[in-house]
Amino acid sequence: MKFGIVVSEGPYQHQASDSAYNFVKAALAKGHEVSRVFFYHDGVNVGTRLSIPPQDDRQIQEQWTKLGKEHDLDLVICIAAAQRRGLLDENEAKRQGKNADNIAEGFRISGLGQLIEMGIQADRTITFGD
Amino acid sequence: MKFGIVVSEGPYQHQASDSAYNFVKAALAKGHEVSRVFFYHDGVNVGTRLSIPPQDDRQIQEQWTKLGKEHDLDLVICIAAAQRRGLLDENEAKRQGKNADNIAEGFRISGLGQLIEMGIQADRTITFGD
Amino acid sequence: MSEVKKFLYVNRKAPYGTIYAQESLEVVLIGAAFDQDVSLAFLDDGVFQLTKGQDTKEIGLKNFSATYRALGDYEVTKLYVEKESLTERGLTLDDLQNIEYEDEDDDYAEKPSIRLVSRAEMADVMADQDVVLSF
Amino acid sequence: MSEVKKFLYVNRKAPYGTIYAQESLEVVLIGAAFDQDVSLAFLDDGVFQLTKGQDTKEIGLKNFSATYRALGDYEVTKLYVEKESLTERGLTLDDLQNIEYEDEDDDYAEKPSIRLVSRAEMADVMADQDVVLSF
Amino acid sequence: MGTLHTVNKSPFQNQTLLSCLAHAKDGDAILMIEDGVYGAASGTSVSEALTSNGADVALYVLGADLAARGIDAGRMADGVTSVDYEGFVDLAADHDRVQNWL
Amino acid sequence: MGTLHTVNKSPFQNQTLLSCLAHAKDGDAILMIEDGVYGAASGTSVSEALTSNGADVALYVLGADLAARGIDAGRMADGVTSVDYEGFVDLAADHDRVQNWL
Repeated sequence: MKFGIVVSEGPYQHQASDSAYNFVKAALAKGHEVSRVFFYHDGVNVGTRLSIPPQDDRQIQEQWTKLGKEHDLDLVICIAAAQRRGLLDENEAKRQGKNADNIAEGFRISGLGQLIEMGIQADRTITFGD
Repeated sequence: MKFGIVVSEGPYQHQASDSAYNFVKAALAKGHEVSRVFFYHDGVNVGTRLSIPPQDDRQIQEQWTKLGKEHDLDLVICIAAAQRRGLLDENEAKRQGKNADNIAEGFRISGLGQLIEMGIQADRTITFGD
Repeated sequence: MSEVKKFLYVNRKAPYGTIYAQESLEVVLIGAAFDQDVSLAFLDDGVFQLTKGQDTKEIGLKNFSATYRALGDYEVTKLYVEKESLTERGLTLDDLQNIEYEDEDDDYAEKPSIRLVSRAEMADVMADQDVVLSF
Repeated sequence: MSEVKKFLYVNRKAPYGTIYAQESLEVVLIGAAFDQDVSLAFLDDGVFQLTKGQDTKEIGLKNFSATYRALGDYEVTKLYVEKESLTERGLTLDDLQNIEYEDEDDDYAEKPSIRLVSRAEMADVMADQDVVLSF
Repeated sequence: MGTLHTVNKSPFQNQTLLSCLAHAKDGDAILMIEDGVYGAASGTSVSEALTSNGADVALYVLGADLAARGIDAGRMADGVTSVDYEGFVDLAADHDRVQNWL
Repeated sequence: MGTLHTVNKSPFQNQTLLSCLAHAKDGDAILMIEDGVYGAASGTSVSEALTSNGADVALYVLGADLAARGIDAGRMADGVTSVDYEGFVDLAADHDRVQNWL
C-alpha cells in the first residue's frame, strides 16, 4: 500500500514530525511504500540544516535525511510556506537576493501541487499536525 | 513604566508576534519604555533574515528590525531555543561548524538569563504565545 | 492522472489567530487545477472563517476573506457548513458571506456555494471521501 | 540586582506533545541562579508533567521528567499542584513523582516540594506574585 | 489593583477561558485577544459562563481582533468593554501584574 | 471499512475528541495519539463521553505515547485497545481513509 504523509508543525516545538517519522519507519518496515512526505505550515522548518539540537536529544532533520536516503523518500517542502518562514534552497536564495540558504540534504522545495498530486497517487493520506 | 515582552510563537504561523508588535508600538507611543523583547520557543524564528513573505502581506522581521532601530530596542533571541530550531548568528555558525547563518539585523542571540533579568527589571512582563 | 478522487478540506480553526485557514485556502486554490471532486467542510471554529465584515486593518494581517467568494471561479462550489457549529457560536447563515458560483449546466445561473448541513449530514459528507486534508 | 521578586512559572500544558513543559523547566533551572523567590504552578494539563513512570523510549523524545526531582538542588522547592485539576484527570498525588528538597533551616530534613492546593488557593498563589511567566 | 489576565484562545475549542475565569479574583480584569475574542459575543454556548462568573471581574475585549474576525460590536455580551491597543497598554500598566493564559 | 480517525489533543483542554466522537460513524475507528492519549484513561471527567458514544466505533490508543506520559495501561478505559506504530499502520491500511482531527 502507498502512503502519503503531511507534516504540519515545526520540529521540537510539536511532536508531529516525530510521530510522522515513527509512522513512516513502521510503514516501511512492514513493506509499504511511502510515496512522499510533504512538509507544510511550520513543518517546513524540519528541513533546515542549521539546527543544533542538544546532543542527548534526537536529531530530527538528520533522522529524516538518513531515512530518506535509505529508502529513496521524496521529502518535499512547500515553497509558499517555506518562503514565509525563511527556509530556502540555493536557487531560491539566489533568485530572491538572499545571501544564505539553509535547506538540508535530502529535502527539496516545490509547490503545493505536489501535495494534491500525493493525495491523488497515495492510497492513504495522513496528516501529522496540531 | 517599563515593559518586558516575551514572544513565544513563530511568525505567520501564529498571531503572537503581530500582537506583541502592536502592543510594543502602542506602549512606545504612550511614552512607556520597552526594556527588552525576548523571543522564546518558536518565537525565535521571528529573527530570520531569510523569510520572503508575499508582497501584499506584512513583513514581520523587517517590522521588528525597523521598530528596534527607531527605539533602540533590545531584541533578544534565546540561544537554547534558537539552536534547536536552526536560528544562528555568524559567531555561533562558526563555532558549530555550520556554513551559513540566518539572523536578521537588529536581533541578538543570548541566554535564558536575559529573560529572568528582564522579569526583574521590568515593571510588567507580558507574554504573547499560544 | 485521469483518476478523479473526492478531496475534502476540513476547516475547524478560526482565522487570523493561526495561519491554518489561510494556508488551507492556498491549497484549495492550487488543488483546483487538478480537476478533482473538491468539497470544503466548515465545522467547529472553522465556521468563523466565513463571517462577513472581516476587517484586519488594525491588526496588520492580510484580510483573505474575499478569496472565499472567488472559489466559484475555480469551480470549487461545495462548501459544507455545519448548522450546530453555527448555533453554538451564536451565528446564523446571515452572519456569513454570500458565496455563489455560476452553474454552467443551468445557463450560468448564480447559485449558493454554502450548503448548510446538520452534524449527522456532515458526518455523511466526511465518510464519502477518498482524501481528507485537515487544517 | 539586589531586588528580590516573586516569580511564578505557570504550567498548564501536557509534556511531549509540545515543547512548552521542557523549555519551561529550562527557564526555571537558569532562573534559579538569580536568587529570586520562585514558585511553580501546575494546573489543568500541566499536572500531567509530574506523573511518575514516564518512558519516552518508543517515541524517541528525551525524557526530562527526572529533572523535576532535581529542582530541590536548585533551591526550587515550591511546586503548587491544583487538586481539582488532578481529580478531573483521574489522578491523585500517588500518581505523581515524589519530589523532595532538603530544608537547610531544619537540619537538612527531606521535605515534599509538591504542595497540593485547591483551585481557590491556587488563585491566591497567583495573585501574590510580581512576575508570572506562562508556558 | 489586581491582575490583568489575557486569554487568546477560542472558548469553543479550548478550556482556557473557563480556567482563567475560575482563577480570577475580585478586582481583576480579563482581556480577550486574538482568537480569544470569540468569547466576548452574546448568545453563544459559553456566554453564560462569562457573564455569570461569581467574582467581580472586569471584562475587556481587544477591538482590533474583534473587527478582524467580523464580529459586530453590537453582538458583544453585556458588561464587556472594547479597548484598542493603547487601552491594552493602560490595562497592563494599571494592574499589579499581567498573567497570560496561553 | 470506514474511516480511521486520529485525535492528538488532550480532551481536558480541547474539544477535538468530542467533535470527532460526534462525527464518527458505525464501523469507524478512533486512534488517540500524542497528547490525545489522555482521553483513553478511565475515571476522568471525559471518560464517560468516550465509552458511552452511541455509535459502534472501535477505540485505540498509541501505546508509545501512553508510556511516554506515564499512564499505566491498567488505567485505560474499557474497550480501548493499545497498539504500537505498526498497529497504527495496519489501522490506516485497513480503513478506507484516514481523517486526522487537528
